[in-house]
Amino acid sequence: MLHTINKSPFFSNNLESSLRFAKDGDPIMLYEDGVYAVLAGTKVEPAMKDALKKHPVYAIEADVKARGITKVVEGVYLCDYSCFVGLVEQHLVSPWF
Amino acid sequence: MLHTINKSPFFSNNLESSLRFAKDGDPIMLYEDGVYAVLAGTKVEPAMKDALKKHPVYAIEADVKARGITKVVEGVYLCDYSCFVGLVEQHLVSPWF
Amino acid sequence: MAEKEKTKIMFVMRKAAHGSIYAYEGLEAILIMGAFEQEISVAFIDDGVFVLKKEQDTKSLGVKEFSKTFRTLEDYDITNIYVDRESLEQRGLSADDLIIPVKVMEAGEIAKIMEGQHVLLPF
Amino acid sequence: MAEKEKTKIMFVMRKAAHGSIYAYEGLEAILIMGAFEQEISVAFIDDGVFVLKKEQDTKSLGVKEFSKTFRTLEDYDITNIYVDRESLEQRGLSADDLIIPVKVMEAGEIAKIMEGQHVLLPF
Amino acid sequence: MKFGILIQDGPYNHEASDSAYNFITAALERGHTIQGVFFYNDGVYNVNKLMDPPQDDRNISKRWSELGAKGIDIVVCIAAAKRRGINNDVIVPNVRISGLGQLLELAVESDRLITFGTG
Amino acid sequence: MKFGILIQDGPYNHEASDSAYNFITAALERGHTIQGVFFYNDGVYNVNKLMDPPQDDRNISKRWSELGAKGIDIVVCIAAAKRRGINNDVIVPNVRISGLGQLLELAVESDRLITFGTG
Repeated sequence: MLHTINKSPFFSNNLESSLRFAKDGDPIMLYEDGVYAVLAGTKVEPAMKDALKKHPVYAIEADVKARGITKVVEGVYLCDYSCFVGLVEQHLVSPWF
Repeated sequence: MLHTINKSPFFSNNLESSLRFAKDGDPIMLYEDGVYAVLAGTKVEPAMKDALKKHPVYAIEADVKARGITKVVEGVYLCDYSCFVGLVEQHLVSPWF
Repeated sequence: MAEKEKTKIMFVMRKAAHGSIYAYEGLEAILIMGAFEQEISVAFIDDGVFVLKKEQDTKSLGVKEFSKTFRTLEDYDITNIYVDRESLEQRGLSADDLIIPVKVMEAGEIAKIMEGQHVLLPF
Repeated sequence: MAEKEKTKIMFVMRKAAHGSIYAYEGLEAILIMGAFEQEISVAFIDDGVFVLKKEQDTKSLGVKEFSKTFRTLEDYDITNIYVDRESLEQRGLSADDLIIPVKVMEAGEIAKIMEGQHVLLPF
Repeated sequence: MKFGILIQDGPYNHEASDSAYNFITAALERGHTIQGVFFYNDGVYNVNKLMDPPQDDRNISKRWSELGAKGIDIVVCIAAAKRRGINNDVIVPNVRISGLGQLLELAVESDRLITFGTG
Repeated sequence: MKFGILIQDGPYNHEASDSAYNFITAALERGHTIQGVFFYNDGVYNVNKLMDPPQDDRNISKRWSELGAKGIDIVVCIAAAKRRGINNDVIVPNVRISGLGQLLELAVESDRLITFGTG
């Protein structure tokens, strides 16, 4: 199952909820304001690092760049919409708005 | 300053933020999904009780009833829109969406 | 489509009632889809559990009280209704507080059922 | 209104950029209001601090990059720009990461300035 | 007192529009003046006259038009409206489309301005 | 593969509509079929032909109409649309208004259905 998250983790609990339901190995796709979760050095970073131990984490690069995020938590894959589509080819999608 | 909060405290950090900026004595008005904060017995209740030590807390009764909230944290004033208007007569309004 | 297998569709309800229209329009979609011969289930997670809270009284608010309509899901043979235990507990609620009978389950169990679906629809 | 005191209006920016339009339409409102002779200030709180993050590059996203437009606030004599210290710190940012000079302050200090306003506009 | 009302969110989807309406009704009952209502952001959707809700539901645009008929100045932001496909052809009677300067004027002329929205 | 797309949020106000469009473009480039796009909730605002954004901005309804012209079935939920004032008089060409049954059909006929929205 692919979990997609598009809200800022500083504002909403959606990332947290998705991680509660994701099983080990499930990929996580961050896009829109969800990409703020990949900024390094924030209070969310520890949760992100924990998530990375269990899940491949992807973030849409266009969203990351648009927000001026230059320091990215190590291990996150920056990718484009073609990569997003590729993940959807392989997984059922669970969106967490 | 009157702080107005309309989002569920289980979903967003708005109530938390407002409390960080509210000074002792500032009234808090909960309406729309914000009224879920007054439900007794939840994980939010301790924060609500702390808030009640420093602030008069109001909740729109029509919103409380609509959501089937029958057990209300002690000390919260249930009130109507006329009471809301009354508070706005006396205070500058700081909305926390 | 008589020879085809039924399509499994799960509605994932995570929004509270009345503050936004998602739960209500989600219910409208459930009712329509229930009328066709597919396999519909519904999971209530996070603030979605509030949608099923008993004793909702919207008279003074002036909007529709639709929680009772969930009772009709049975008529459509929609009986796979799952509620996340942790979401309930964080909100001080138990199955007794809900307007219809539900299966209270751990997140991991609900996740397993999710994985068996063809489509997940968030509301 | 020549004889009247200036009206103090503070924009309270709490939304991140690009995921929603609030920050952008908020900026549009600031610029219009800045053209009149009132006393405009802006506070950046919570995700609002992200709006001022340096190095935003929206080319591949295909939407407007408007953070640079905040630099023009000076031309409208809008120099009272406050940023909540805790919001910055939780996001691993400091004043150096922001595209314009700001006054980094504690929540309590910003709240005091809020209290002196005639109107608070949330975006 | 003179109240100004700013509405930032659309009808039905969120409760903001209903809350604003309830607030206005209560303010009028307490003898206050509504100096004006300004629709910004998705709020501009509130005045679409093509709205056709189920019969047992409230008609939100009609409600705003009725307030306008009572003499309350109801203004829709032109920039926000154009972007979202709201123009003079589709707005209810007794509301008008104008610029953001009107929001400033409302802020200046009201004793209090209160915002309803969702964000 | 055949993809179905459900869009629950309006244009401009949130990024959902843009994300859906970017996803569709990438899916087509990878050789997939878009079985259909269904607009529900505030998503129905996406197809308003009266949209008139600033010249340097994207025209979102036009974009959907162009996808429709390429033969992609673009459907707007009638119940959600009526409530919000979207009808046949104001929708862009190459999209159609229909019932929620179409969403079910899209779910059944697509290999994957993915939802874009904000909530």
